[in-house]
Amino acid sequence: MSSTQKEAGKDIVNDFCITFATVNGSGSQTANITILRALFKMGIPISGKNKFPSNIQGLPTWYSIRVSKDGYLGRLEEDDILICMNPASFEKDLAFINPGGVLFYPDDFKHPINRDDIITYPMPVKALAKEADVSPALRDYIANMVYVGMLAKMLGIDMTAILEALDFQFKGKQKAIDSNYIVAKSAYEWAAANLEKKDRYVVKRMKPLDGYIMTDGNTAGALGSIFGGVQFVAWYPITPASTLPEALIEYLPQFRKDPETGKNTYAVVQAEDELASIGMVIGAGFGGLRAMTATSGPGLSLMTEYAGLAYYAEVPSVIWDVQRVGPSTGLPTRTAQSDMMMAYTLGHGDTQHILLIPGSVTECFEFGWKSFDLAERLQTLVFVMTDLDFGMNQWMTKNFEYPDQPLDRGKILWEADLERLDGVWGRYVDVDGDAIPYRTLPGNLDPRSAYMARGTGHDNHAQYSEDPEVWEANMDRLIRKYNIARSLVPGPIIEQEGSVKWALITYGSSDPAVQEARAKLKADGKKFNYLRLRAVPFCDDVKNFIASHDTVYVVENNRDGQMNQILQMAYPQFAGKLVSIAHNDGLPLSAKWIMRTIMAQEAK
Amino acid sequence: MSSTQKEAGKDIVNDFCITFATVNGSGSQTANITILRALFKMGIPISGKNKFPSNIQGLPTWYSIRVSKDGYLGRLEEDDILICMNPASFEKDLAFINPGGVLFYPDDFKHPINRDDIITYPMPVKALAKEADVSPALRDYIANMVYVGMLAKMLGIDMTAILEALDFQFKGKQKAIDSNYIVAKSAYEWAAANLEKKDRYVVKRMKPLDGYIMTDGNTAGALGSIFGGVQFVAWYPITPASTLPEALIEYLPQFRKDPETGKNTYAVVQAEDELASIGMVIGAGFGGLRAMTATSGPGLSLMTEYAGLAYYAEVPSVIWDVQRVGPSTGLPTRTAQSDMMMAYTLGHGDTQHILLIPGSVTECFEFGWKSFDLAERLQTLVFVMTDLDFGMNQWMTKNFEYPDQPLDRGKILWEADLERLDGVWGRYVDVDGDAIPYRTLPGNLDPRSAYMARGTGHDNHAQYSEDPEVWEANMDRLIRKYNIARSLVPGPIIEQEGSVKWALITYGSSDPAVQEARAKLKADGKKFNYLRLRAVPFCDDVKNFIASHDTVYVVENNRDGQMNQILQMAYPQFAGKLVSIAHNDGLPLSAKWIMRTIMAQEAK
Amino acid sequence: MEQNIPIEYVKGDFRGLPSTLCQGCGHNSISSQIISACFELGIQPEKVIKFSGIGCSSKSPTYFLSRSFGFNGLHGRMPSLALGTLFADTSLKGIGISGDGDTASIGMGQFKHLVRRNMPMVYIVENNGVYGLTKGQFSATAEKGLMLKKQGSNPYLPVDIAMEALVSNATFVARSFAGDPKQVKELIKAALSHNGIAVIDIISPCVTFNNQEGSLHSYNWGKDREAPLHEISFIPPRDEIMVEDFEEGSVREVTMHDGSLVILKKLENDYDPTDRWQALRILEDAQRNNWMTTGLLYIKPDIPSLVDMYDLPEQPLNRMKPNQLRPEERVLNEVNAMMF
Amino acid sequence: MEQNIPIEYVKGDFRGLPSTLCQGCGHNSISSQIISACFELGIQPEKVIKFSGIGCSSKSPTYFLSRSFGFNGLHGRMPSLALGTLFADTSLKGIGISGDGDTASIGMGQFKHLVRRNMPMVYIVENNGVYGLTKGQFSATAEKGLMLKKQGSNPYLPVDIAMEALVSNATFVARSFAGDPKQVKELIKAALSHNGIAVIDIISPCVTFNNQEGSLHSYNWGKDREAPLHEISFIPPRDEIMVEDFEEGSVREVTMHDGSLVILKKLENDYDPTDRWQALRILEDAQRNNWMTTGLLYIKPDIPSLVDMYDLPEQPLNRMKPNQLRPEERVLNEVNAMMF
Ligand SMILES: Cc1ncc(C[n+]2csc(CCOP(=O)(O)OP(=O)(O)O)c2C)c(N)n1
Ligand SMILES: Cc1ncc(C[n+]2csc(CCOP(=O)(O)OP(=O)(O)O)c2C)c(N)n1
Ligand code: SF4
Ligand code: SF4
Ligand SMILES: [Mg+2]
Ligand SMILES: [Mg+2]
Repeated sequence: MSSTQKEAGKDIVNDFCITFATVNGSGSQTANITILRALFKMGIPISGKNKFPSNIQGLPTWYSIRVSKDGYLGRLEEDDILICMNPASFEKDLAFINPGGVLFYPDDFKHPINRDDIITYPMPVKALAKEADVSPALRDYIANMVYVGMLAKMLGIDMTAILEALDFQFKGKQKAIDSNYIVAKSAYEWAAANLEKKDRYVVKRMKPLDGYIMTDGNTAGALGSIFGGVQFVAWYPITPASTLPEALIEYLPQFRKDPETGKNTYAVVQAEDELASIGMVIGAGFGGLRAMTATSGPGLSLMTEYAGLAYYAEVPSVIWDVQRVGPSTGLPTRTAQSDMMMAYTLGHGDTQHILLIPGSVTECFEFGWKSFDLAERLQTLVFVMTDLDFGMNQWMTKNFEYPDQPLDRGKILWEADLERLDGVWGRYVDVDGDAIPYRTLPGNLDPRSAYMARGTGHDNHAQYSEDPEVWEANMDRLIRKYNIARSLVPGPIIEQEGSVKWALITYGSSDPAVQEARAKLKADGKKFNYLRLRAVPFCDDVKNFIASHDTVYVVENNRDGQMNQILQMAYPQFAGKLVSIAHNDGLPLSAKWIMRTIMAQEAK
Repeated sequence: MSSTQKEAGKDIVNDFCITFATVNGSGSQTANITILRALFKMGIPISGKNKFPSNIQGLPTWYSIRVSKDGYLGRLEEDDILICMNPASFEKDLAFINPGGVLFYPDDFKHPINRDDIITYPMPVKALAKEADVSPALRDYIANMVYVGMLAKMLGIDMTAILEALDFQFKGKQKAIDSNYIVAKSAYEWAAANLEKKDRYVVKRMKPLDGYIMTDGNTAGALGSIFGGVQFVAWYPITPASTLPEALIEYLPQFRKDPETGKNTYAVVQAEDELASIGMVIGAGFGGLRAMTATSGPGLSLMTEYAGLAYYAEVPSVIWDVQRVGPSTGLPTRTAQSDMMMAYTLGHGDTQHILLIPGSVTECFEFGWKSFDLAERLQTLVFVMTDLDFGMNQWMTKNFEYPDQPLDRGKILWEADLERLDGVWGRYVDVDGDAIPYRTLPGNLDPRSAYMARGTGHDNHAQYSEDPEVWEANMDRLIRKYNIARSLVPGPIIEQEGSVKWALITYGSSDPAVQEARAKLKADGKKFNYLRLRAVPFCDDVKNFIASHDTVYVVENNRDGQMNQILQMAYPQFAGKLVSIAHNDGLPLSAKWIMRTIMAQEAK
Repeated sequence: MEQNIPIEYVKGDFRGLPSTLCQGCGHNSISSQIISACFELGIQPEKVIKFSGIGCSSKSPTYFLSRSFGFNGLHGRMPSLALGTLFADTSLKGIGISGDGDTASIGMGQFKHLVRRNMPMVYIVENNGVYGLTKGQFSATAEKGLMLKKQGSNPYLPVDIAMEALVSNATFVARSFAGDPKQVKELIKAALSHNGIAVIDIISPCVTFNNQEGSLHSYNWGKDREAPLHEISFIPPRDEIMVEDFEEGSVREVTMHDGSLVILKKLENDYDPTDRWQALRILEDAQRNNWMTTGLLYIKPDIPSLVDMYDLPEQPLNRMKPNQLRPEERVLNEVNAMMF
Repeated sequence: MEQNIPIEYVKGDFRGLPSTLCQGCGHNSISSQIISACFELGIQPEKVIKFSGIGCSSKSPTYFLSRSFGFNGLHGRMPSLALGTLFADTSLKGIGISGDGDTASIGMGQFKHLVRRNMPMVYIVENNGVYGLTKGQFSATAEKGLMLKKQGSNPYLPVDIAMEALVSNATFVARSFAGDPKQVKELIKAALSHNGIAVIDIISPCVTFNNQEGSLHSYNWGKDREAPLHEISFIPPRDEIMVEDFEEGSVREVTMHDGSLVILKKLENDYDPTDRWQALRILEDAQRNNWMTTGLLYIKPDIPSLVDMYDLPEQPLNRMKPNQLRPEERVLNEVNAMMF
């Protein structure tokens, strides 16, 4: 355990947090990710989190790399090593360094350092950057390579790994690689010559992270969608979702030309707003395309009415909600899991939607393709609920796995099918008793294929109807369909400790912190069984799990304990044993906070 | 009890349902309301419900008048007397007549009457209408007066009461009154001369309904808002809400000229859509006006994002949701209580709104003014949740009562206040410990008054902030404010039977049917305590009420039992004893359905 | 339409369910002309797809072309729905039906952006200056000063849908009048041949709420004030062209993308519908003089449509097979290798 | 502003918080000109109120006029917010700041309807052809063919905000360039005197995402291609007018609603900004020729504004006393008597 390792005197190996405090728009991202990649290349589990302001240039921004030999990827609340490049945040940032921690800072900083319990390394940033043989315009930009080299030296990061990282970053462009590497290298050497290591933090190569890759959730979601056969994307830019469609724009042309004709098998449209992007997507879904959009809270708000239409007219489509902090514009560059209740019930009248909740970046890929199968099978919207933490941060994650099931296009009748049925069909007839009707698609040339989709009351043949019984029967079928979904959506991941009476439930990006908290609580002698939700609605496993415990803590990153509420509504008989462990301040949950809060609850 | 009275042979006095089946756009509304008014004038409790199609002309439409000496105003499922003027719906309509019931129909109808358990009265509609001395264009229109006269004769409605009703309808315009009355009168006389009364339904004068008026909820809401000092209205037409702003347009010029200058103390703007109407209203609320809009489900969906902004920026405004059947466009001319959950949480991120739920038309008036006091006191949105049944149907209801409290404008600082405070204030500072901050209004000329409202993270002085602690503290204050609201919103109406272990909870327009069901169940020996919710969030009375019963049925007019869900989330400890009694087919709940469903539950 | 097996249709193949709109409603006569236009063109009804928003106008797609798919969407947001659907099979002809409230009030944004994208479809606005279905409130095309029961007087200048379309670079803009069925029909035919957005703003009186004497959207006003720019005839590509039938210089021809011809017979002055500039001007004149100028206001037949820009295969996207949609496992291995 | 006690202001009274926008962003120079314009006019800062949507541009109201109230609203939906707020106290001058994405993409509908209503306020679009705050996607004013990193090439024709305003019957329409501070300032001054909607479309380069050589919203392009229609000066009502200072025939004056004068000094040709027709035409020419025509394109000073139509008292609505807002009990008795 890391706590034991932090004993005085001993080296702290592969178990700490490095934070880079810089100014946004200053190009530090390249430097930070270079370090991240180099560490990953050395076989050390890492995660990288960017805490950035909602502007483009000139404000404080922080990048934290967690180095964890045990593979914990959640957020740490304090820093062990701070590389502070920003005078504006210097004073505040200093306070976050753990005692015994380390501060790197440019040697021209005038600020007093009011901590005597940390180790400090001044860096000759200006001088080394000036030495570099680059155009003055780029000088500031690659000044950041100074701290890369210094850190490499002081921590023991291989310069070969740094080089590999730069090579990847600059896609093999030798000139860029060289000019960056040279600076890093000269800083490395300067440190070797001038600095004495006084701190205890070191990195050591571990066995290679085979089977793991490094990426972010939005890229993973985009790629998963591509392997899910996405055909139509409509989107409107919004942080933190934009990089998902942008990844689609990048990768679709590479992977999705028609093998025979070389033409595109997809279309991506940047809409004028989210009212339009959702409309386009639902149109395409109705047309028989695998259609998707990606947005965040404000955009989701604007999709409310169309979501209700899709629910009632039974149109398949996929909506990614890369959640950020609301209500309202809120904190656009901070993370939360606070649209859960909203997405679940999005629309007026009685609605219930299907939510898929990836719990890792590789699951973003998996649910990227699965969401289409579910949407088309169930003829309804599927919301993939991820967040900024997954979507925009760098994670080591398991390799993407090729889909283990063929595309499921659901119940579609083409000309030949109608021929076979003698044209006897009705758009909303429950033929199979599973509450899922058949649909035809525009372009079907059988004269009996057409129907008029509508958000107004309709009968089994999609004809306009205001008949009370018709209305109610249809709405009741939709409930039955939703119940069928329970057995089709990804079930929970359950980890049992045996006959323990306490349990934890969580989901999505809160999983890493909960996993860590659980392991540490266990080490402290408190065992918890564990369930990670992967979808709403819930299957019986969830019910049975709750039923078999006395107290179930539902841990999530929002204010109101929204998943806890959804569980309460689903299982009123057990509502009394569910305890909400929820908070949101824009940052991912930390294991420390979870442990603290659960212990406080237990003490009650 | 009515059931005892329906014994064979005896007259059935003032206790039955009359339904008029006509074609919409045919002007039958005047005739139907004339009967309604005449009965009311005779002191007989009545309610009138219009079941109309979502088109303008030519489709079947039904108007039902419930006559109830006991004052039950809920919907009856069957008709006792049917006046069928529409050949298109004739056959279906016939089936709804109770055995022993009555059918009036034009004598030129060719349809076979396949019932021998009802009494039938053919009416010489064409002949009598032709006799009337009116222009041919109006002839069809006033043909409806034939059934007015016939019915008056056969039931015993005073022709003086009919005349009074016509006088009111035509605002004293003698020519219109006469031409209608003459037709009714001649039909009356024809019936007297030609028909023998074979049925048992009669009306008898009761003591005058002093203290009662007859109106609809949208008119009441508009008038209540006017007495609440509404200053700004933005709206977009939508059934069944439109008649509320239209009543404002009608009455504001009459009642709200500035006494001194004779100028308008209000402005009404028809917006281009609901995205705009809510924006305008929130702008006006921020500006310090009592601002409101009225809409229904689809419009509410479009208001989602602005609602979140108002919640977070703490802007007071009032939104009337006159609910209709969703999801989606659904059944625009049918009633439901199915936006409850949505309104409660409207917006992305963590939001909670205040809902006022009038349980009668006179309460629509009361909450019309109260909503502004609450919105301004709490600096937040207040949703008044009514529905088509209240909003567009005619009800007898208690007189509107003059507000018993002065206008509460909440915490506003003008120039003099800032002077007194030496300019020391902050928009979101919780000075009084009640989580409600002070606000200044645009136009305040003190240089220290201004602030920038925003939906982005802000500190106590409304300055942009991304600080995690600032964010969380502010969001937590909003919860505290919401808790303060519990004691300010109208509390529930509770009726106890003593130490009974079963209870009913309902709200809004489901109240009349629940009241009736409760009385009838009691007569059958099953007593229920009773609570009518008038607001969300709930005060302790609600909690204590639930706590003190074993089984609590939550009765409502939607599919998913939305209020039941809200109660489950509020009181997870009692979630197990809440039983949802919910359904929606577009019609108001009937006492019969409620009784049947509760008895089935009890039998479980 | 090229691949159609030539079938002989009867008019009934293009009919819809009985209308539930008011008797005399302008929208009903437009429905009839859509039926006639499609029948006369011999379009396979299955090759047409209908879209609408919400309103009396938006109900009308139920009343024509029962053999065509359709989607009756949300108020003001049919454009996005249509755009998405039409990508599913770009061989389909889209017909959007909207109202003036639907397009010019709540739908302004989506309408303008659909036009700007040059989405290939026919977009008909059944323009009555009023909200019919919600019983007679002002729409954004209602003229300033119009008085309506319960609403008072309209304080705003009207939106001119044709002008809006022009400014958004529409490639086909026409105005017509429900009381001029022949013109409506020919315009619809031409629009159906246009490869791009074809906006037809049709004044379509609401007999129940806005047909009073002097109202700019009434039958009377239209009958008095309609000023057609030309007599328009549409000649499909398969028909033999007999321009000689027309007197020299008396007509102007426009060749459509699919080879069909639009023949514009001069009335008073020669009007050049390929000059956006003139079109804006004729509309400004109409506004100033209270004329209802009708006809083909503007056309630019050779601009690539939105769909043209996407390099899509001929095979409709919605008929693609799984192997066309999911890359092979090999590709995923490459992807994994790239992720670092 | 008439009732202002004459106070001597210093420029600092009009400043805002330090900008957090990129160095060199066009939006910052517009903020400076707003500060200067208000300072030079001697407007009481408390008499101004600021509105914006969401975007880099929409952030900027924080960076000027700290002593004015403001509301930073929702993306694309500032117009409705402003409209509602301004009814609270109609003596306030509203300044709305929007971006091209904010106005022409998501905000198209609200923008057009605000203009159509002739809502009295200044509406500035800080137009950079790109979404700045979300890091460089195409906005609806981006030119066709523009290439942006990660986005590829823009397939659509741009929205011309000034043309949109004109077609919606705006009563004051101008275009300017952030690189021409003097013109920006004079236009803002004139706009602040206009009783109606005053739309100023200001090309405001985004140095981070759309300032590449040849981009229609870059500084270079603006510097090369700006073609001012006139030299504009604003003369407030209290100043003595010295038109004699100008050479006979070399200027055109426009008298504003509040008595101030806008002086347009002829450059090449005389341009008449009271003719909507000419304005549309000059914009069409600019589009065809790739010019950035700047200046006061159109003005109609004497049309009643939206607020004028409401017959409101001088006392601001938000200062009304309870007895002005709640009718007496007697009135309710009458109401009850009416309900039958
Ligand atoms: C979001 C939303 N708001 C309001 C409505 C109510 N509504 C239905 S139709 C309509 C207006 C229709 O007017 P128009 O488009 O001109 O069609 P018309 O009935 O005149 O043909 C409105 C406001 C709605 N359906 N959805
Ligand atoms: C409903 C909604 N969708 C998307 C966003 C994300 N968003 C923020 S700013 C912006 C674009 C801003 O572009 P523009 O208005 O041109 O302003 P600029 O930053 O270029 O000045 C977008 C799409 C949002 N805030 N709200
Ligand atoms: S109300 Fe008007 S628009 Fe609607 S169907 Fe009747 S005539 Fe047509
Ligand atoms: S990103 Fe562009 S628009 Fe935004 S502040 Fe920077 S330069 Fe200005
Ligand atoms: Mg209309
Ligand atoms: Mg921009």
